[in-house]
Amino acid sequence: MSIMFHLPIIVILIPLTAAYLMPLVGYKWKRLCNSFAVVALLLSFLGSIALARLVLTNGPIHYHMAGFKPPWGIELVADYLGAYMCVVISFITLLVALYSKEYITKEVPEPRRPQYYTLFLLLTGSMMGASVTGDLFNLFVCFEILSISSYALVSISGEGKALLAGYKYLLIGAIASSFVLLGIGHLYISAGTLNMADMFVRLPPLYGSWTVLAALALLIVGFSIKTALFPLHVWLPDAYTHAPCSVPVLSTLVIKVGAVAIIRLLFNIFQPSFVMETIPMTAALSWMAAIAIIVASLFAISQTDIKRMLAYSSVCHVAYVILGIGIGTELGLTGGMLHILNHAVTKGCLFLCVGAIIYKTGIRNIRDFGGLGRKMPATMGAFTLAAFSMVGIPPTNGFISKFYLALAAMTAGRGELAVVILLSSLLNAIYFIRIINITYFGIPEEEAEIDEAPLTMVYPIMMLAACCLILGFGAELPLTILRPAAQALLGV
Amino acid sequence: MLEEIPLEFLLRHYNYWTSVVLVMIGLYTMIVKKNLIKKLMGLNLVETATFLFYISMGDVEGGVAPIIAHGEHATDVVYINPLPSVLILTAIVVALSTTALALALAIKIYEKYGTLNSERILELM
Amino acid sequence: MRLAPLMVVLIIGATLAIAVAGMPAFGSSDAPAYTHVVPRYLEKGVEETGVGNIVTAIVVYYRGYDTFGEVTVIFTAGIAVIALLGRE
Amino acid sequence: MPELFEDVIVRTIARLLTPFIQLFALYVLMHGHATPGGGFQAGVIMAASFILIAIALGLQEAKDRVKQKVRLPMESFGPLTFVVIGIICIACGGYYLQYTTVPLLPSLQAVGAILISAVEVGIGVTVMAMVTTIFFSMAGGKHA
Amino acid sequence: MIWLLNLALLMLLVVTAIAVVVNKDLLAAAITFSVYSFIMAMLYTQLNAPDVGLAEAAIGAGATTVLFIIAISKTARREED
Repeated sequence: MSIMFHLPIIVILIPLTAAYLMPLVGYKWKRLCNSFAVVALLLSFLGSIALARLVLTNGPIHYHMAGFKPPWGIELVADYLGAYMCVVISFITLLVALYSKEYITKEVPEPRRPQYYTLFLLLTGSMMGASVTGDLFNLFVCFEILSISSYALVSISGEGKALLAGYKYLLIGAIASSFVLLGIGHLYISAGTLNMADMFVRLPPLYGSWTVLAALALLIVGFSIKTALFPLHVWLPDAYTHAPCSVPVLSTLVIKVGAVAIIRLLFNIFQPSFVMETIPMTAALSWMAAIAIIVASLFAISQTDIKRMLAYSSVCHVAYVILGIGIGTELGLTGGMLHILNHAVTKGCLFLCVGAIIYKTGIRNIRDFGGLGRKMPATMGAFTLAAFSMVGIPPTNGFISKFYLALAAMTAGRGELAVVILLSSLLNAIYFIRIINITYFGIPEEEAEIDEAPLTMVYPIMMLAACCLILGFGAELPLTILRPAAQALLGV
Repeated sequence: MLEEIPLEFLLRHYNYWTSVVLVMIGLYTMIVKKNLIKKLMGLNLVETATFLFYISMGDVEGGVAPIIAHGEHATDVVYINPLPSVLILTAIVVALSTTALALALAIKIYEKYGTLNSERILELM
Repeated sequence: MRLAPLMVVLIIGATLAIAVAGMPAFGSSDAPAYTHVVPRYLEKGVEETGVGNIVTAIVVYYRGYDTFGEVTVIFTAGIAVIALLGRE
Repeated sequence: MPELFEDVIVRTIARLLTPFIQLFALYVLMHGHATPGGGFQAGVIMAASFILIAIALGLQEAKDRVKQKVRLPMESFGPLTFVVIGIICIACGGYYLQYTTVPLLPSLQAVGAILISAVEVGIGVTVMAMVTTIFFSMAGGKHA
Repeated sequence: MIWLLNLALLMLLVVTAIAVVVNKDLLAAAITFSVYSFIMAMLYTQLNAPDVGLAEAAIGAGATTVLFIIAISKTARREED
């Protein structure tokens, strides 16, 4: 077996091993923490790209942990979706790690920085682990690691509100975990296995059973809480508002991993025909998502705190991913999964810009943004570009995924969903154009000396802004892996 | 479908019923109680109820614990299902970890606000 | 307002109760949970792992990766507590 | 908080009991192959012995027995054991954590048994260090 | 007759759970929670899962309770209304 064959586990192990070593590194050489994390994530990113290339040429890799065949041992399945998620996760986290070097000097007290990076790396590793696992219980374990590290990261600044937001997130997240655990138990008692592929085969005769239906309900509710789907999103706004700005960027990835878990549940554990035709689960999800998109957009408009506004915008945009799943056609799934990448890049760029603004000025209220466009040209330029992408203005990447979703809704005969997408774009435009208007044409109340953020912060922001354009013009790049991913999920 | 279930069948599931009752008690505590530590106790009730559900599912009538001495697999002995035990060992650690983190947060919150009553804290904010 | 939490709890309780109705009887030895994956652990476990306690055998060998995750969970929790409260 | 008891009986019993608890923890660790138990339970029992010392004899006494310098590498020890053993298994041509592929002794079973014990010890050490650290962090006076 | 013991333990479990919930004194609730965990551990052992029983006794009745008590001693003991 060549080393390439072991890539699925190696990609996960690199950030995790770095996390285990981080407390020791932090004890001896505090200054090296950041470089250490960046190097680990860079290696992991390169590994993920190699993995994605391998999967594209050779098809999905089934890695049998400890050498036991699937129903008995744990299996890692690096399929198209898993490899894609690994690339997305490692790319965004790499940039956030670079950005953190300067940024956390203001947000996180000195002695806690090694812990910050440790939790950061644990979060990265477990998100990748959750994306490529083929075992239901292992998915739960990965979800626990990522949940616990995100609870801690949300409240790491140690301020009162951050602590409360973290506590709220913890209680709600732990309930979600309990539901997931109960759901897994119900599936296990019915099917007698924990392996997803095995369940896929063994569940169909049991579809009439109340136990299986209850398990589906419990798992959907549990993962929806983790994904912050609209009525269950209550933890998200507080967590995003009070956490340091680098954490929401990671958290947008966390909720995407929740969406991936829903995809796995609906298409890899249950048969697509069951969730679409026998019980209208996908239809219900698409309606939930449609409501979420509209309501979250309205909430976002009414916010004055920029971080809280972006948080509601995240609730809105993760619902797009769910909408793609809910449409349930090949095109819809492709659009939904493409939006995972596009939203991660765009929202990452926005949050990092806001972080730079707060780092330099401490301003959080949108009304005080006047004149920032001239003082921080690079940051605000990137912000504007990302905002255009959020709204879905063409050549940016946001347009591509919205276009795909709208097209999927039309071809699936669900024109009303296309209307929802269009309407939400208009609502998005309202609140983003307002900010852009203030930043470029507003007049500051007092002339403060503000200059551009440090280079280690501007560089990741520019990278992400560039990605908004690159992914807009070169949407074929992610689509090469997403088209087979959607086909594999639907079993075409 | 439901009405065909005989009473005896319901009685045979008493472990599961208890776990359902415990989940309900725990959830109710989490929603209704204002004290943050009490909420956490409710969470622990829910979690242990889940564990009870798993372990009940693993039991087999007349079975013994799956410990096979010196590699001799006795043919007349029925062993219980070891897999739920394994899963629950992991889940217990998860529960402990969540509780530890939550209590650390609670201590910090008390230092900041001087109370653990969630409504009082919202007033103070 | 007092009614809302009760309703939530009752809905979830009802879901779980309905689920119980579809389950194999408590303690039955022909449930799928006992007949599909587990027999191999019980029959070949000692031979394949050299460990007499099948639970330990599964914990460290068949599902060793889960245990790796479990150790990572407690590691995460410890680091998180240190991050919040500081080292001692 | 923990220095509540200045009572001589409590102190003496705690002193007497501690070695036995630790012995029991080692028994649970080493006999996990044949009896109920394993690294995880052993780690918690071991941590319990230090918690007992902290409660009966004072926090400082317990901290002196397991110093922070010792605990720090112990915390990372368990997961790193998994990583190192897993990578050794990969290097020997097996899958991750496939213990029986390591060609150390003539009998692969024996190697498997040794590596399984090593992993159990790793789990126990980390759980012990982490539970103790969590306890010390929470019990230790003013928080920054 | 073993099912009778089982049933008795389950009843006791529900009673202690309710006692944990209604007790306004958090310290007492934490101790009751320890009792609850201990009954749970007995139940696991009785259901032929001694490994989990040992773990639950060490963690639920031991570690979790100690952490609860530490946290309560650092914060308020009584639950305010």
